[in-house]
Order: sequence, then C-alpha cells, then structure tokens
Amino acid sequence: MTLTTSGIDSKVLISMFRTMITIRRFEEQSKREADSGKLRGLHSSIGQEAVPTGMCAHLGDKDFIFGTHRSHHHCIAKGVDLRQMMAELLGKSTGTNKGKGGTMHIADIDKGMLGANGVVGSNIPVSIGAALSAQVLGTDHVSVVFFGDGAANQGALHEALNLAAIWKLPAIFVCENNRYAESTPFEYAVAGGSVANRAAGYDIPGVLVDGQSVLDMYEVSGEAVGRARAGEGPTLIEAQTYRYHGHFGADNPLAYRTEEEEEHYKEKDCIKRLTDYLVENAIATTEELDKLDQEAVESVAEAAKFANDSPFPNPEELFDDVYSDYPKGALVAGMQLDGLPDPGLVTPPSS
Amino acid sequence: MTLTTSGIDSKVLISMFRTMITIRRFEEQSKREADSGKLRGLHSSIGQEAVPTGMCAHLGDKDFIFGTHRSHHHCIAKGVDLRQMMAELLGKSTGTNKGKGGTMHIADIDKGMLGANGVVGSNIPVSIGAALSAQVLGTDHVSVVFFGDGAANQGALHEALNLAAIWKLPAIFVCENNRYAESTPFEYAVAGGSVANRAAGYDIPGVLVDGQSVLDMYEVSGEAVGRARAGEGPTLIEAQTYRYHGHFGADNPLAYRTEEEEEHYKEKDCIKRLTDYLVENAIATTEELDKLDQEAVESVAEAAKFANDSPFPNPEELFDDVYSDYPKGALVAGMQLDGLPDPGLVTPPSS
Amino acid sequence: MGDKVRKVSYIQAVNEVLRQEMERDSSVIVMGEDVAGGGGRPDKKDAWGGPMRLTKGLIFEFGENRVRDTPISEAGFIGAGVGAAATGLRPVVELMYVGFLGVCADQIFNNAAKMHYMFGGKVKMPLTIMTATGAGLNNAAQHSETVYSVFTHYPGLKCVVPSGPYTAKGLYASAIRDDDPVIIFNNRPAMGLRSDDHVPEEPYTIPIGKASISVEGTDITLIGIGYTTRLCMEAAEELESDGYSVEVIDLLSISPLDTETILESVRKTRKVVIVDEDYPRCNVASDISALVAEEAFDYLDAPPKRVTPPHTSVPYSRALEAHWIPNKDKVVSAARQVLE
Amino acid sequence: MGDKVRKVSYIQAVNEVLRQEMERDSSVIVMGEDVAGGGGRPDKKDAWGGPMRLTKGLIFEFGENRVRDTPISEAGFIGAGVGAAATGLRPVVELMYVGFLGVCADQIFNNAAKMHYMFGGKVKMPLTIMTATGAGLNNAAQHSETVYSVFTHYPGLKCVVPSGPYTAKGLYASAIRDDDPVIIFNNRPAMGLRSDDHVPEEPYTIPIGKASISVEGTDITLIGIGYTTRLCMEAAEELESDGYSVEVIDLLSISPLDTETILESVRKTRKVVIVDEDYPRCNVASDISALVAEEAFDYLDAPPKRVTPPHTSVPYSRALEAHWIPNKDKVVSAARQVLE
Ligand SMILES: Cc1ncc(C[n+]2csc(CCOP(=O)(O)OP(=O)(O)O)c2C)c(N)n1
Ligand SMILES: Cc1ncc(C[n+]2csc(CCOP(=O)(O)OP(=O)(O)O)c2C)c(N)n1
Ligand SMILES: [Mg+2]
Ligand SMILES: [Mg+2]
Repeated sequence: MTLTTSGIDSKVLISMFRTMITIRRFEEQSKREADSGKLRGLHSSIGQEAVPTGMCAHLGDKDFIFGTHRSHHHCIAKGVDLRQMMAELLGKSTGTNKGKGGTMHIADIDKGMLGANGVVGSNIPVSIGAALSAQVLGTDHVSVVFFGDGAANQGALHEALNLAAIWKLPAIFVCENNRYAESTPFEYAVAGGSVANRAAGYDIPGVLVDGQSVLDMYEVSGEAVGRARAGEGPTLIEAQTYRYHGHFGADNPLAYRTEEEEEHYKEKDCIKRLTDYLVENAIATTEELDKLDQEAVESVAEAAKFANDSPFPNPEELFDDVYSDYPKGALVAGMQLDGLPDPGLVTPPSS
Repeated sequence: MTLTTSGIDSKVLISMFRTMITIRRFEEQSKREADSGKLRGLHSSIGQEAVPTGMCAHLGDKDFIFGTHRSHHHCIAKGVDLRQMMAELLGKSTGTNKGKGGTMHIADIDKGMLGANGVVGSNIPVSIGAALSAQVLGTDHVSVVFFGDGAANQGALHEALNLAAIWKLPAIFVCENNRYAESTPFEYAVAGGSVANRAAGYDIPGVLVDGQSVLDMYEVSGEAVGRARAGEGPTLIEAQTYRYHGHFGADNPLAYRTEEEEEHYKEKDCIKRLTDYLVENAIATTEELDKLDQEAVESVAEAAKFANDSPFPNPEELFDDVYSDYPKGALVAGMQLDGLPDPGLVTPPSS
Repeated sequence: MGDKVRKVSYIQAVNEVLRQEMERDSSVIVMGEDVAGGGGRPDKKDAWGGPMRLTKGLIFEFGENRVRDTPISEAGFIGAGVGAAATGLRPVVELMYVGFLGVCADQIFNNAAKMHYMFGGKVKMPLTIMTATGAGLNNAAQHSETVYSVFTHYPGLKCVVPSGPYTAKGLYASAIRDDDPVIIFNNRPAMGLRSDDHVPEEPYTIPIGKASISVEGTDITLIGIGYTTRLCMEAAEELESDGYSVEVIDLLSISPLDTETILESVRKTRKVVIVDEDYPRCNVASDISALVAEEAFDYLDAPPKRVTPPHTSVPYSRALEAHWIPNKDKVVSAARQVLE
Repeated sequence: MGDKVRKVSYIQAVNEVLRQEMERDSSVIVMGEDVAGGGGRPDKKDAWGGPMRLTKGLIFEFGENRVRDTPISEAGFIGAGVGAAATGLRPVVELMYVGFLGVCADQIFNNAAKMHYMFGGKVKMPLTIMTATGAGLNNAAQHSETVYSVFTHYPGLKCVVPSGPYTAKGLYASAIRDDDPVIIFNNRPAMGLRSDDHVPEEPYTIPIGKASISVEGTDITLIGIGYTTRLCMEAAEELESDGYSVEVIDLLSISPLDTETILESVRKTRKVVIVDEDYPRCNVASDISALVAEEAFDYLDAPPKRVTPPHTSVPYSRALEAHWIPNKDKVVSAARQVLE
C-alpha cells in the first residue's frame, strides 16, 4: 500500500481516476446516443463525477446506494456494468432492467445499486430502509443516498433525517449541490443557503465539502462510512458541485446561469484536478492517465456496440414482472396483444 | 390603559383569563357530552389553554389561524361562538359547519379560524397560503398555525418553513409541545430534542417558550406577530405545554407516562398561575376571577343547551356543499335517499 | 361442532397471525405509530400496542429491533419499509387510517408498486401495509374513508379486504409471505367484533386473488367487500325469507380480482348487486359492474346494480352519516329492484 | 372559413388563457417549479417559463408577486395554494407531472377536496391545478402516468381533460373562474401539437361537466378522453370508410361526468367503445361502462367495450411502450368487435 501526500493509497487514487474518466466518457456516449434519437430524457452527470466516486471508493457490493433522475455516475461508481447500462438506456432486453426502467431507473441489486429514481426526493426514505435492514439483520453494511439541492426541499428528506437520527441508522445522506434544480437557483430555493446546516436540527453531523475535489470527497466519505459502520449513526454531506450540461438534453443552461459561472466551475473540474495531483505528485504519468482514458473510451465504445446490437424486448415481456407470482393475462381487459404495429416500425415521436 | 408589572395592559390580562377559563369549562362540558355518548373522538385541550390565548390576544378577525385534531382551544381563543361550536360537536345543523365537520374540523372564516384539521401536519402548508394571500393582496394580516410535537416530524413542516422563509411570509408556526404524540414521547420521536432549534436551518427565529405561562406566551407572540406584520418574515415558536387528559376520550395516559410527571405539569397550570399573578399584583380579586369563572360556566351551559336543543340536519343536506355550484342528485348512482332508517333511530355504534 | 368453535375478535386474529409470522420468520418486522406505544421507554413499553391494538404485546416477545414505534412521518417510515423490503426484511407497516395515504402515497405508488416491474423483476418487494377504513363512527371526512379503489388502480399492488377474523388471519399470513406489496384494509367499525367463525389456532393461509362463496344460491349474486359481505349475508337472509335463492360472494381480494368466480356466479344467477363502501366514482363496484356487463352480457336478466355511498365526503353528524353508509336495507332494496 | 381559422398550439392556447385570466382578475396567481425559471433572479427571469412553457412571459407582465417559482416541495406549495384559495386568491398551481401526486395528495384529497363540504359550505376553494399526463415519450413508469381516475374518485374535485387547443383555452378559463378545485390534465405528447381547430383570440369558456359531440353518427359511440378523442376521430374515419356511421364523444370533463350526453348517444347507437389511457382497474372507462350497462341496459346491442392499457406500469423501452398505449388500431379493432 503506497500512501500519497493526501494519505490515500495510490491504487485507490488511480482507481478513482479510472471511475471518473469512465463516467465522463460514458456520458459523452449517452449524449451521442440521445442526439441520434435513441433515447430521451437524458440527465447528464458530467461535472459531478467526483461525488459518488469519492464515496463509493469506501463501499462494497453489499453496501447500498440510491440515486436520482441523474444517476449514471452513481451506477458506474458502484460498479454497474457499462454494457448493461447502455443497453438499458436504449431500452434493450439486455439492459440492467431488461429495458423496463431506462435512464431514470437503472438498478443492479448485485452491485448494491438499488435504483435511480425519477421522483425528486423519493429515494431518500427508501434508502434508510436499507440501513434499517442492516441494523435489524446485524450486518455492518451502510446505505448511501445521493440527491440534489432541489431535493433538499422535499419533506421526505426531513422525515428520513429524523428517523435515521433517532434510530442511529447506518445511513449517509449526500446532497449533490450543483447549484440548480432545473432552472431554479439553489440560493433562491433553499432558505438559509445551506443544506449541511440543516443537520444540526437533528443533532447529527453536517459536512460541507468541495465536491469537485475527489480527495476531499474521499475523506469526508470515509469518516461518514466509518461512523455508520461503527453504529454511530447518520451523516449529512453537502457536496458542492456543478453540472456542465443543461438539466436535460434540450435545455440551454445559459438561459438561467452565466458563462462566467460555468467557467469558474470548469476551472475546478474534478478530473483535471485529480490529473494534476497525480502527475504533480508523481503517482502517475500523463501517459499512464491517457492510457486509462483510452481504456475508458474503449469500454464505453464496446458498451455502445453491445447495446446497439442487442435486441429489443419481445412485446409479451410487457406483462412480465408486474407481480412476482402472477399468471400473465389473467387480469383484466387489455392483457393481450392485438391490433398492434410491429415495434420495429415505431419511430420516436418528436418531443 | 393600565400596564402591569408584566408590561401587559390589565384589560388584556383579564381578557386572557376569561378566554382560558372559558376554554377549560367548555372542554369539561364537551367531555360530559362525550361521556353521555353524544360525540366521539374528542381530543381535550385542557392544560394547553395558554398557548392560543397568548397568541390570539394579538390577532384580529382578519388574521388567520389554523388548528389540528385538538383545536377547541384555538377556536375559542380566536373568538368562535361557543354555541355554534358545541352544536357542531353534537352534529347539529346550527353548528359552525352545519354538522358536517365535527370536533376535528371546526372552522369559522368570519372569525379567521380556518379550520381544525384531522391529518397531523396537514394544515401547516395551508396556513402559509393564507400568509401568501396577505402578501399578494398587500394587507398586514398574519397567519398562525398551531401543531403538535408529533406533527413536527411531518415533512410538511419542513416544506412550509422553507417556503415561508424564502418568501418572507407573514407566517407564524406554533408547536404546542405537550410532550406526547398519542403514546409516543417527544424525546423518542424528535431527533435533537428540540423543535425550536430546527428554525436555524432555515435562517428564521426559533423561540422556546414556557407554554404554561400565558404572560410568556403573550410576549413571544407579540414579537412574532410584530415581525410578521412588518414584513420581516416567519417565526417558529415551540411552546412547552401538557395535556392533562389522555390523547382521546378512552385513552389512559398513565399507560405511557407517570403520575409524577402529570403532577409536575399540573403544578404549573396556566390558569392557576395567571390567577395567582392577577391576585398577587392586585389586578383582580379572587372574587372577581370567580365571577368570570361563573360567567364562563354559564355561557358554556347555555351553549350546551343550545346545542342539545338544536335539530339534526335534514338527510338531504348530505348532498349539499360537495361543490359550490353543483346540481344535487345529478351525479351518479347513490345520490338519492332510499331504503333508509329514520335518523332518530340511529344509535351510536359501540367503539 | 359446538365447543370446537374457537371464536376470537378481528383484533385478536390479527394479533395472533402477526405473532405467528414473526415467530416463523425472523425477517418479519413491524413498524408504525404507537405499535408498541411508549416509544421505546423502558418503563412504559407497549402502552398502546398499536392504535387498533393489533400489535399488543409483540414488543415483549420480539424486542425493539423488530417492533418499532415511529414518529409521525408516514412517507419516511413507509418509504423505509420499501427499502427494507428490497433488502432482506419482510416489513409489516401500519398506516393508521387509509385517509392519510396522501402523505405517503408517493412511496406506495411510485416505489412499492413499481420497483419490481421497473427494475426488470430483479428486486422483490415483500412489504405488507395494514390500514383502517370505514365510516360509521362519526369520525368525519378524513378519518372515515375507504379508498381502496385508489390502491387497486395501481398495477403492482395487491389489495385484500378481510371480511372477519377467520379471513383476516389467513389473508395476513399470505400477505406477509407474499413477495409482492400487499395492502390490507381493516374495517374499523368491524374490528372490535367477534364473529361466529371458527378461527383455528394453528397458522393457515388464504390465497390472495381468490374470492370465496359464502352462500350458494341461484336467483341473484350479492358481492361484498370486507364487512359489506356481512350486509350481503343479512340481506340474503331477508330475501330468502321472501323465497329467493341468494348467492353471496365474499370478494376478499380486490387486486388481483377473481374474475372467474364472479363471472361464473353471475352466469348462473343472471343478476348481480355489488356493495362497496368506497366513493362511487372509479371504484371496485364500477369495475365489477363493467366486467359483468362486458363478459356476461348475454347471461344477464337485469342490469348490474351497485350499492355505494353518494358522491360526497363523509359527513360528521350521525344524522347524515347514517344515510351515507351502505346498510342492509339498501342492499335489500337494490336486490329487489334487480329481482323484479 | 379559410383564413379565418386561427391555429395555435396547445401550449400557446394555455399561455394565452392564463394571461387573459390574470389580466381579467388580479386575484389570479400562478405558482410552480420553474414557472418563470430563474427563481426570480432579476438577471435571469423567465428562463424556462414553466417545464412545459405554459407560463412563458407571464412574469414580465405580472411580476414576481403573482408568478412564483417554487422550491421542489409540492405538498408545501400546493398546500399553500389551498390556503390562498380559501383566503381570497385564485391560484393556478402546477404539479409538473401527475405521477408526482403522491407527494402532495394529502393536500389535494384531504384539504382542497373536502374543505368546502367539511366546513358546511363556508369556505370556497377556487384552486386550479394543472398537470401533465401521458405515455408515449419513453419516460418510463413514473413520468408517463395518467391517473386522473384517482382524482375523479374523490368527491369535491372537478376534473377536466382538454382534447386540444380550443377546448384547453375554454376549460382553463372555466376552471380558473370556478369556485371549486379543478384539476386540469394536459396530455404531454399532444401539448406541442397544433390542431386545425380555430382558437378565438377573445376569451371564452367551455362549461365544466359537459361533454361535446365531435361527430354525430348512428351505428356506434366512441368515447374519448382528452387526446384519445383524437384516436377516436381517426378510428371513426377508418370505420366510416367501411360504411359505418360513427358518433364520437369528446368527454372533456371526467368529474362531473356528463352522464346525459353519454346515455343519450348510447341509447341511439346501441354500441359503445370507451378509450382511456389510464390504468384499467377502477378507471373512468370502467365507470362509463358500468353506467351504460346499468342505465342503458335495454338499449344495448352488444356489451360495452373498453380500450385501455394493460394492468402494468408504463415500460421504458419504446418496443414495449408502443404496445402499452392505446392507439387507433386498437380502437378500430375494439369497435369492429362490438359492431360485428
Ligand atoms: C417530486 C418531483 N417534483 C418535480 C420533479 C421534476 N424534476 C425533475 S429533476 C428536477 C430538478 C431536481 O433538482 P436537483 O434535486 O437539484 O437535482 P439535479 O437535477 O440538479 O441533479 C425537477 C424539478 C420530479 N421529478 N419529482
Ligand atoms: C398524518 C397522520 N398520521 C397519524 C394520525 C393519527 N394521529 C392523530 S393525533 C396523533 C398524535 C399527534 O401528536 P401531536 O402532533 O403531538 O399532537 P397532540 O395530539 O399531542 O396534540 C396521531 C398520530 C393523523 N391524524 N394524521
Ligand atoms: Mg441540483
Ligand atoms: Mg403532542
């Protein structure tokens, strides 16, 4: 184990670099797929790579994470397979969710990724349920939920913080404060101007961290995870970050934020900063990092090929998995296929 | 205007005494009516009289208040007619709500009492809507919501605090912390052990007050109302109080709390303390106060007589007020009366 | 039969099955407001045993880890139930009154109901929610609702409505062992009642998705949901004394719906009355009426008929509520209209 | 007619009526997430003009006091809408997608719907909620729901479903002027579309509670709800080329339901198909099917028929979603079954 000036094992640093660059390349590819009309409703995580990367570096497959509508970075940081992810984005039967969930619902229970979720704030209570399981079953697993600054205004957060606090659950709340909820600025919507400060009301630690620094993110995450595993209860982390793209594909963010602001955050780009750190501290050379980047590009390309080559689900799969033990078609009118166009002919309606 | 040592006009003090003693006598009578089988689901406010009394002393008919399942004291403090209240409890057509609402839903818009509400926490967002009206319409009216310590755990509070804070609404949040939500102790359910402390997270004033002292309650209420009227935004008040009876009629509170605790709070009884204060400071004699008590007893008795003598609503009234402009019976199957027993024959089912 | 009949109240039956299922499977936990009562205070545990006393005594047997009082934050703890169900527990969560569904509906409709489907079948959701329904106790508009139709509307949820102690015990056992989210609707006015049914002490299950025929008959089918089955039985008695042969179906499950049993019965009797305490628009009675109309059209001798409350909120005054709620007389009068 | 026809998109029609109603009555305000966009930042006002652009430009005309961006806290701001409506304002509040109803349902079902009744008629509730429905855009299970049946279930709420720009403008005006809570369901896939309907510039209203007959006919009645009326029209064209005379009803209001228009039409045509994109259990189509079966039993030549999605959540993959959603072919095939 080679510790660096940051006190972090160099293998971990390299691995975090690989994760972050993979997220970025993956998101560039998903944008290309979206631009070519193959998926809609993409919420890009570019710019926010460091947050889940620093956290998930402390987690194993049996620890749980929960995401949001913007969750590709969470999935990748937790180790979900890129090919299955991309296939899911394209609605293919080989996807993580067999094409049933799509970009806002990717889940992979084997990797401890318990789901992106399209309803803002909705996953926060669910996440403490996983922490409750750990506590009741006596394991030392932890549960981490990621959510946005906008989600911090949902009552669900308040209820979950309170429950996690009174039961001392191994639950970690990570607010990715990217300064906007759609077009609405954080400063306008969050009274008091701080999510981390809300923790005091529940008598739990609240930590503000530079979410563009994976080293900082790694450090505060380690403390929170350690506390949770030791039975010392929950932590609320507010990670200051930024999304480089619009809220979704067609959104032009300059309608509500300035170029100067964008530049300011891109200056602090998490990948750039880790690159500089690794090179300056001679933990890796530019060439080595380029090679990792190249590998990321390749695995993303392979994932894209896999996804594009994969078949769509059969129409009958529509009726699967409504219930775990339910006879297909036994239900009500409408549980049969008739008078339908060939799915091959379906063209994406214009949005 | 005669100011007393407390700095409060003696007329106001006497008037607050009258309000508190009236609430207590009213609640004693409602218990008698309940015991005789004429109403069910009574949540007695005995012990908590000082909280709305101290607040409502600052409010006029055009200011709004909002209550909970336990709201008789709020109604009386805001000036709702005792006869109509009692008639409502008995489900009579002369009630505040024409018998449609009952104990958990008493409302009187002319008096600015916008409703008790049976869903815990539900009225908190509604109350900021009245504050929004005042702000949009440019009046100087304020809106006050009362809620319990149990309600403080509902996400609705968090959302409403945040909204009131960012919009600087003339909204006042009064938590009547009577230490229990049904049988669940405050210390168990509220992380951090304080509701008032939660205010800091929203950057608004949070005030802890002895809710058994109507003088203290009057003082902090005056400050909050003044701030609200001046456009300086919301205040969260936590008033420490106690309910002397069980959660509802049939509840035996000694199953979850101790006699010592009950004694401790009854020692600090709000009426007793105000009586002592008034007599000690020679603002009123015991005889004068007894006379006010006697008047309260009489007006409650008169209300009870009025209510008992009042008719039940006609069966057809069932269909009224579903909509403001809706042709009766025009709807769907079931909008007609047939095969029905005479309402006079209806005996209360055993609970 | 005589002394072999074991009579217990609805509440006792539920309490018993909860205890038995918790003994049987250590992953079963119970959560809700005051389900112990005393919020874990060592000196005051199990003060309430649940608002309806369904969970009385469980904390002593299973401890605070598995029997949890919750703060009043239904979205929080029902959401936690969803997460716990997805990660190895079988939570039984109490939503005190169904009228409070609005504060936690997102957790039930968007997460509990959809995750299994949305995740491609890869997550199981063995969550049981129990809740109280029903008017008749003068509790006014927010505390007297039935609204199981709303849950029935959502694919992914299973909904059961026990009609008495016997069916409650069997349906609870099935619900808790089921890998899908099941909502159990307990009619509050009927919860304190004993019935004459024998309730075996040993555990048993009643299949979800199957209706039961309470009485066989040939002239008309009366369909009850939960306690309205009792109204149907009383109505049947009266109608039988008039010489009619009445079949009564105890629906038990409203989702999945046992369309076969319904259609078979109606094809035989050619007449049907459905009794549903839920609001009349878009309710289970409409569904069954439509089903019968569409699938047994050629067999019907008269139009199907629904007995429901009017399209109004539940009024407080007993003088009004008595007219709002379905009762035996309304069922008899509807049946007579169909029979004549 | 030619150049007299003023064609505007659904979005433009709604934007226009909001502006006109705000001009007409200073107590009308608009609230919701990003309804201006920019959260009132002076330099970035009206960045979005609402997630569906329905409120574009309103902030410039009416200012921050009457056009309010809200934090993401639907229970909070819809609850505030309830309180504002009870105290002198006429709020128009946006619930971005109807699938989010679960986070704010308590405010809608327990407060907005019940207060007028529960308070004995003494409080008015002139609240308008607008929300987006509809599958077809590959937005998966949580962002593609229709679920207007759930709102229809609750007494006290009025529910309208415009079928295009013309009906949207008239129904919005009625909703905003109505003293009861009205929920307006906008079908998202249809919102960007223009239609050939003339949309007068001057304000007009369309009565809530009345259906409209889009085409008269004598052989069969097709009933559409919102955009499914368009499917019915397309199907009617195809069926007419086969020689059938088809009547199409554009329901417009689902609560109150115009039972008279429905029954009159069905008594004439003796056959009916109802097209509803909502989940099939306890939905509006069931209600209408039951209504027709019960009230027009003797007139029917064939059982009523419903075209709905299957009892599943909305799948993401376009390959599956295309089979989930109702379309013209399904309507035609259902109509043929009924006609034959
Ligand atoms: C309950 C709910 N309300 C509204 C939305 C619509 N919506 C989707 S994303 C979003 C903004 C979320 O902002 P934030 O939580 O900061 O996350 P970010 O998009 O910045 O990652 C909104 C309002 C939703 N999905 N769910
Ligand atoms: C949303 C909701 N959950 C649960 C209940 C049942 N309930 C009624 S009163 C009550 C306790 C309320 O406690 P608190 O807010 O402290 O008020 P208090 O009764 O002490 O005045 C509960 C749980 C309810 N009415 N609404
Ligand atoms: Mg954000
Ligand atoms: Mg309390």
